[in-house]
Amino acid sequence: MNKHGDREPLIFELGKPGRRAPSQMPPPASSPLDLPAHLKRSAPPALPEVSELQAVRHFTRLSQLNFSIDTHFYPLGSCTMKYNPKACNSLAMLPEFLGRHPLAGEPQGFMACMFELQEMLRDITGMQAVSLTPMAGAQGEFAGVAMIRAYHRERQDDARREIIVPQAAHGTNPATAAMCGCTVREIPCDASGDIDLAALRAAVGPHTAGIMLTNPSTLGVFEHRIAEVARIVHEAGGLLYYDGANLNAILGKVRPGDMGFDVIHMNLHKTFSTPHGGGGPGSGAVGVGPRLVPYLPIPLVALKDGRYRWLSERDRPSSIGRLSGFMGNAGVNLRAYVYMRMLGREGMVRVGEFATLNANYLMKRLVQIGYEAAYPERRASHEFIITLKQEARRYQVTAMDVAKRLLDLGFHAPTTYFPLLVPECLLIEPTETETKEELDRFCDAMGIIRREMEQEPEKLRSAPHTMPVRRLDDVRAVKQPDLSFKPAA
Amino acid sequence: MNKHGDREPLIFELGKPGRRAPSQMPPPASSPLDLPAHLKRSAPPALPEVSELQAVRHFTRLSQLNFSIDTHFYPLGSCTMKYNPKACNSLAMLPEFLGRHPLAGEPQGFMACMFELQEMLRDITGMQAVSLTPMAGAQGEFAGVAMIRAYHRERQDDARREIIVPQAAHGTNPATAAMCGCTVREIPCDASGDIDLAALRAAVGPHTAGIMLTNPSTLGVFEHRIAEVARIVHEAGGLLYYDGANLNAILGKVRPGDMGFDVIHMNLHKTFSTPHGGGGPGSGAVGVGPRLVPYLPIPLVALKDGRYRWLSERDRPSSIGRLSGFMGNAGVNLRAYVYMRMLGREGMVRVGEFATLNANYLMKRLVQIGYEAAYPERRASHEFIITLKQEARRYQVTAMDVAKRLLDLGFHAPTTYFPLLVPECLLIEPTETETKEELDRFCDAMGIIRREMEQEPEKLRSAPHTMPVRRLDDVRAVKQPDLSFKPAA
Amino acid sequence: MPFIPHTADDVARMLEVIGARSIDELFDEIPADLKASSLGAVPASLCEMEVARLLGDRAARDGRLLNFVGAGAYEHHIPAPVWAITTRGELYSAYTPYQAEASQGTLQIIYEYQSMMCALTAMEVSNASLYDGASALAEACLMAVRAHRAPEARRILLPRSVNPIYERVARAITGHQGLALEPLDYDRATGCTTIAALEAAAVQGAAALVIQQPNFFGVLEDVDALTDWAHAHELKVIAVVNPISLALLKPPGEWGSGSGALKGADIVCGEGQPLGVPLASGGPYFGFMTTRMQNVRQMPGRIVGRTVDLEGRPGFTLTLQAREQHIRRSKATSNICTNQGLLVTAATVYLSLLGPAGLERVARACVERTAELVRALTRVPGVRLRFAAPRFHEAVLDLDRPVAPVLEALAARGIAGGLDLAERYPELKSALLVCATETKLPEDIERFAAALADILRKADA
Amino acid sequence: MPFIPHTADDVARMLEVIGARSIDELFDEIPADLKASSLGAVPASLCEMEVARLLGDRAARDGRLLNFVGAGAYEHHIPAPVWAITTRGELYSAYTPYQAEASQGTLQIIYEYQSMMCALTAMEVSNASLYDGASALAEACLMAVRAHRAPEARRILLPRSVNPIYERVARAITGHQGLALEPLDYDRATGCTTIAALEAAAVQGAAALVIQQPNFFGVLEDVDALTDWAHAHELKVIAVVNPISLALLKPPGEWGSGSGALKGADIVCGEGQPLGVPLASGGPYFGFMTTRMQNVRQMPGRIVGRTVDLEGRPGFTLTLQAREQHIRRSKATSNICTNQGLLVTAATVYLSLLGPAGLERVARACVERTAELVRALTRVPGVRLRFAAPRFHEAVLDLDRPVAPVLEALAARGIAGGLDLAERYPELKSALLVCATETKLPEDIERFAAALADILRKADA
Ligand SMILES: Cc1ncc(COP(=O)(O)O)c(C=O)c1O
Ligand SMILES: Cc1ncc(COP(=O)(O)O)c(C=O)c1O
Repeated sequence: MNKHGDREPLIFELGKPGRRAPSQMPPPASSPLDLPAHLKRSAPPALPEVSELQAVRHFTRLSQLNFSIDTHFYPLGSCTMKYNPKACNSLAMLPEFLGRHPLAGEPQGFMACMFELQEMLRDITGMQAVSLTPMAGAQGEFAGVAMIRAYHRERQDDARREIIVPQAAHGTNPATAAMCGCTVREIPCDASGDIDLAALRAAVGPHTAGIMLTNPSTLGVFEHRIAEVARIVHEAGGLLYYDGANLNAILGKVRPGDMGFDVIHMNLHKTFSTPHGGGGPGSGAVGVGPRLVPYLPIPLVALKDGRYRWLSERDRPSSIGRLSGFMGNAGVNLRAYVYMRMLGREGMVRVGEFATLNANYLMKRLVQIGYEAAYPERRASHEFIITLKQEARRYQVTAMDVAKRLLDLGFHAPTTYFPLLVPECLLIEPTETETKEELDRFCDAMGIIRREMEQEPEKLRSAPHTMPVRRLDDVRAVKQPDLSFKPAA
Repeated sequence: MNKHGDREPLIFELGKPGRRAPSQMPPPASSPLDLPAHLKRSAPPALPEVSELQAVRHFTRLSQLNFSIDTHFYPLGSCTMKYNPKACNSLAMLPEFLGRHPLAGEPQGFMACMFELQEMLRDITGMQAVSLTPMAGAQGEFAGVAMIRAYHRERQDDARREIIVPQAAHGTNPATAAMCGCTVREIPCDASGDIDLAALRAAVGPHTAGIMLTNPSTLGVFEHRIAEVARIVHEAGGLLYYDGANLNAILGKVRPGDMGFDVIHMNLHKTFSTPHGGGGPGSGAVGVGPRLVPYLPIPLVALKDGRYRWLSERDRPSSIGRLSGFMGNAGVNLRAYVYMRMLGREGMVRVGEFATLNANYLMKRLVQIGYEAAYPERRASHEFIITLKQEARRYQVTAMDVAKRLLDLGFHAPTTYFPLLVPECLLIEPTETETKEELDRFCDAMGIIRREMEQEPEKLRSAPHTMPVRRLDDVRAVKQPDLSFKPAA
Repeated sequence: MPFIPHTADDVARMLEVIGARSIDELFDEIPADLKASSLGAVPASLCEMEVARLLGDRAARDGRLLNFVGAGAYEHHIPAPVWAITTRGELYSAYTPYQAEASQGTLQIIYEYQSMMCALTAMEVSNASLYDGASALAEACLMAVRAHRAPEARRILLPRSVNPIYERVARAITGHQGLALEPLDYDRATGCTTIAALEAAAVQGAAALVIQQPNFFGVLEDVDALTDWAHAHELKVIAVVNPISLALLKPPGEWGSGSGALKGADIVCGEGQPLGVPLASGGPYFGFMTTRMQNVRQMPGRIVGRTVDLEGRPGFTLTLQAREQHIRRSKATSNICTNQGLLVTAATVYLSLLGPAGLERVARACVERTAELVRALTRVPGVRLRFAAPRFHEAVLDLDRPVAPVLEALAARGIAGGLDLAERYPELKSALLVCATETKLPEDIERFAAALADILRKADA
Repeated sequence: MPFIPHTADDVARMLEVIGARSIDELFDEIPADLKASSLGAVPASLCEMEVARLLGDRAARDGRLLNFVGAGAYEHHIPAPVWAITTRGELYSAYTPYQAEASQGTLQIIYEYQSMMCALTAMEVSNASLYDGASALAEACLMAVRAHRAPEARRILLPRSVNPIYERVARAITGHQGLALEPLDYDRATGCTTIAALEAAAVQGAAALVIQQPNFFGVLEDVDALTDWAHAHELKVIAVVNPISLALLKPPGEWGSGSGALKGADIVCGEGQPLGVPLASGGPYFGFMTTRMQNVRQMPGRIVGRTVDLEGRPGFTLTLQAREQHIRRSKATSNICTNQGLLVTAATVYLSLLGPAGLERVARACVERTAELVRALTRVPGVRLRFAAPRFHEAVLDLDRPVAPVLEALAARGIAGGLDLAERYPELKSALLVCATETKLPEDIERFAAALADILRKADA
């Protein structure tokens, strides 16, 4: 549906046999196609057949159906939906950068950017070396855990195959451990959101490969006793993995390396503001402490005798290898580089400060309105959790209902039902690029919703009302999967 | 208002004293400003003070409030709202083109494009020479009439100061004549939309500077007896001006030069698909027959000994002079050039053919639905007129009401109340880039409106209902002019 | 068929509805002898890829110059959001907001633009744009004549320190209505227009005085004195200003010592290009114009106003259209119809991103870079500064030889070194007009100075 | 404060609400001894203008090469609308469509994308993307193992004619789960994988055979025979395909003579970059994967489905999420979360603009240009064609000397002349892999051939 009440048809439905966008067709071949018949396609693929205007209009109209940072406040927790500066995109799209084949030599200009990015990330994280190749957070995690395994293996300690993760960990943490052939042990958090140290002590042992931690945690609080956690795990022979998806919180304030972590991945598409693109691309650069340097994934950029070089298998024989066809999401890294140069040293520090200021302000205001913070006695980090368990009981409205109603009021919803251990939760991350006025408007909306809960809860349960579609039937989507358009025969 | 029911505030209202977009500020000056106090500004201008995200979000949201070719069928008569190919924009914005100062030499690559554009337009119009400098249709008209005056003046025939225009002429025609110091004589059309030849014969004389004609006329029909018109005016000593805003109709089919015209302006922003940009820029290139060549506005591009050169006052002493600071809307001309190269020779001809096919089809369908064509016995050209005079009488609904209701149904309205001589008219120009399906959808909407006229005319009179605003009070806008934001003191 | 979506089947069905056998038949009202033959000068169609290659090669051939030319078009940094927003289809491919309810985006942007231009110039109303700075001056002259009490006042006093191209354009556009543009000489020492020069001119039948600030030589005029003189002689004041400079310079609305109806300039116009519009070989740019409310009905061009809708909610619409050609036809204030809307959008985004503080930074950087440029170039033997007066971001330098060959030698080294004034000012035979904006780094200025020194030295040897 | 909108007043008021005296106080839960010192390696902030200059200079330094490298990333013309649309803020700055009702744009685009990939590959379901082609193959191997009936089947037969970088990546990603990737040699005459090579491999414990079409040498494999062999031995078939080639080549869903569950490949994957994504030094690209409905629950990555809303109107939503990490955690089909959504948008627009006819034109032009390139280069003395088999748009050439110095000499002339195979294939010591797509003009090919001839001649002299 577009805003004028018509559903936007599928691009296939707009097509017609024989219709074309001729300007997009190269000149016809001048010789017959000389390929063996049994290798050839017999019927053309059922792609849409539309004019250029139809395609442009269709996708322009579709785009308008989205909420996005450029159009709406988007406080999606753990996703750091901050402003994506336009210059990051336009400079990464300079024709010389775009036109370069990844196997065509060693472009010194581009590589200078990548090298400096490695260096800046090294500094920010307090790590010893950085690799930019992982293509998103999860692949960064994979690289990290694979390095931990390589480390233990090279020390003939390969029985260490258990990865400890806190209950509240992001799903990618346990999934990554499994992809790396590890088993996962989950440990609980205490009432204030910190790790249960007794449980941790009980969990570690000679099977412990390492622990994966997010700090500030996905509960939106800073793990006080991080030094103690590090000590426990290190003494047990395990390594510490820092899930740096939430680096926005601590940029310039604390460095994971200083906290005792051996490896970190960063989500450049969060902290360093590269686009989220409707689901990606990301970049999950990894940094490592001294123990893991040899294992970093390749390629890396080195500076030798004033020339930038790609380091490959030959240079890095212990590397866990390659995780992508070339060098990861190069263009995403370039965008992060531009962003970091614009922020500069002072700007980095301010990111953490103002992200934290916004989160604490918003938390306080929502509590004043009557919402319940999951950890009221704690500082918010860059994000915080509201739990609606009272409201759920009292008014039979869920966190999902509130989320959907927020859409009606012009706000993207916070993250819902993550972390799962907090019932009916909303994980709210305003980021540093939003104004106080915008936060106040959000509070006004949450105030309206509070009144509606009491007075007309059905309005919430049946929300949204003003979106291109009403609430969608997810159960039917699973039970009767319709995953691709099938042209009428 | 955006689509979620909030009015989008003015950018000023989003601002706050002291807020900045620091990445857009060059480094501060290192020395004090050394200017005499009486020349300096005492208080900073009241510009908005917003963050970069605020600005981006504001203008992105505002943009979504528009109808446009990229989002809607836009059959605005006499405006040729055809698809603007994206490549025209991206190629005109190549960094080398964008970065070039107009007074920095004679860039051969750019000038090659301009020269070839002159040549192509010359050929298409059947004229002898073309100047690209006029910045829109009206300025092209100015150039044309100024040349006519220069011609008469140079022949010591300066008493010829009357310009004849048909009643249905576009407003720029008489306005231009006045700007050129001419008086205007309007002549009527006959019942079939052609010029009243008797009136024309009566009008011409020794005071006649020329006649300004659009063909096909703004009534959407081709002037049958154009040869006769030319003869009458030429015999009286006047020249013929062709308003080529509607060239889309006849591209590759008839050439104004062959019809006997002495001068033509073209609206490159219509026929050659450069962007309309919410009101402009345009480009109003002029072509002239042999008599007017010496008077063309400068600069022109010439090719001499394999080098492109700007021709200036020195080369063209009889020129009517310069109409712009440099060479007109260069970037618009570049976009038109790209478009014309993509169309190519065959494509040019097809533009006229399919623009005409779409117009005649749409006219026929609307007549079938029950609407009245203003000139039912005539072929439509690239556009045609529907008159709602019956409906106005019968149902008390106006062309304006129908226009507004079309917005609700997802279509930009046709041109209304132009040409004024057809009562309650809609001037409809579908252009060649729309599909039959889109035309059919438009007919469906017009069918719905027809039913509503009969059954619930109030719905039309109070339309639109689904736009960001309801019908606006134009009278109040004039009576209590609010033309700029005044910050609260 | 580039950009034409019709299938063979569509054509057949449409012709059937129309009742025609062929598309050709639809042209049967055109006399056969007028039908065009094929278009010889139009080459065969190229696909987008081919055109992209062609244009890419041509652009590469033109290359990029280190630019020190100003003279009415100025190189400024354009923030990335400006054109990212301006080229959005909803803004790029819409037209004049005739259907206000379906054009609130464009309309609100224009209203915001008008407000910003009023703020910059300290005037009360702005139009929605004119074609460019030069033609805006022409329109301003016509407007001044219309607005002047005396119908016989058709002379415009036009100092020679005003951009000479503007003079040409104003002459071409206003001449047919019998306006006389009369040159006033500038002071040879300062490059400024003096009261003495004004006193020497005949005031009889004069409608307006044009004041350009900073003037064409980059020099600052004594705008207060000039304005007071003009008003004392019942002349309208037409200000031609660079919008970037207004972050630092007294706005035309405050020129002079008058008050009430005599406060400041009467009409302000200029070139909007510095506000986020690329140099682009000369266009599209846009002209701006502001004035006092009392003159609004004489103003050319479109104007957007804020009003309310049926439900009393605010909204925007084109207004005061009785001035315009589509209503008033031959009595209109101008023939302008299509204007430069898209560029106004760019300027509105630009000014929003810069704000008062950013614009001031840009303006100060311009002043500073130009001072550095003048220092660096006048250290080159054979180069002297021409005018001693305070300046904004341009300066006239005297070389010890003709400028044209020097500029050619600079171009061969990738430097656009300024404008040769000889053609426009016979008395300034070896004068070079240079400009440095915030875009120039110290090493750029050094590179220019070194190249110039080298060229002059080599030519001497 | 770049990108931070807070005024001093805002900060004061917010701290007051929070009840803190300073922003620093908000960090009081962080142990003091952990607080970071200043960031030495991060330079001071640059404004956008300065960064633009820096990046512009670096890009200029890298320049542009005439490109004949393929090897997994291919230069195609990208229609102008593709990135004009893809970089629209609504698509560029949205995230994973968790809130379906506020993300119908992204969701419908992905659904359309899935449909197109199914059409191209002749499969039934597609995911919403994986990271890139190489990692997609790794995921396909893991999926094949999961989907295989026998839990002990963890060996993957991986011909050496498959992109050797993919082999490296697949090894790095699947190794920890104990998958064994076993190389199969290619026929030295044709560059193809033969049934003989398959027969020589141990089938015991093998889960799947990987078939790349066209293979890394640009040569076409006998996909029917290979597929039939694999299915006959109860191996899953993983197809690695170039989506552009599918306009001409038999789609994986139709490989082999099987029917029903044995029809065609079981899993199809590959690099999506050729579909409208720029080369960009290697990324971001995207991996695609399609399969049959029966395997959907083993598929990694997000999937969009069409469903209905409360009022029964169609709408789109993420579905079958029980496969994914955020639901299933350590039991998920993959750890992937963020994918390559924006590139999928580009591909969807690309495929919409090209359509079946346009894509076929592109593919045919690739075949033709490459044939011309091979003809031109093999006319150069010292250059021979290596494999005689039918090919798509790449070819292996044997030089009469080591390739590396020749490539360097070509680069010095602005030509990226192909990939040296010596490192990856010791037996192909002086082999050069070249590629020509529709972007190459006859004069480009001539320029390459002339440069190569000249370089070889000069080295001989
Ligand atoms: C805490 C945390 N860890 C890991 C990830 C995974 O990162 P990605 O989605 O880039 O793979 C995310 C984000 O989704 C996250 O929030
Ligand atoms: C018939 C006709 N003549 C002249 C013009 C004036 O052209 P422009 O708006 O480009 O000045 C137009 C368009 O508005 C027109 O339709």
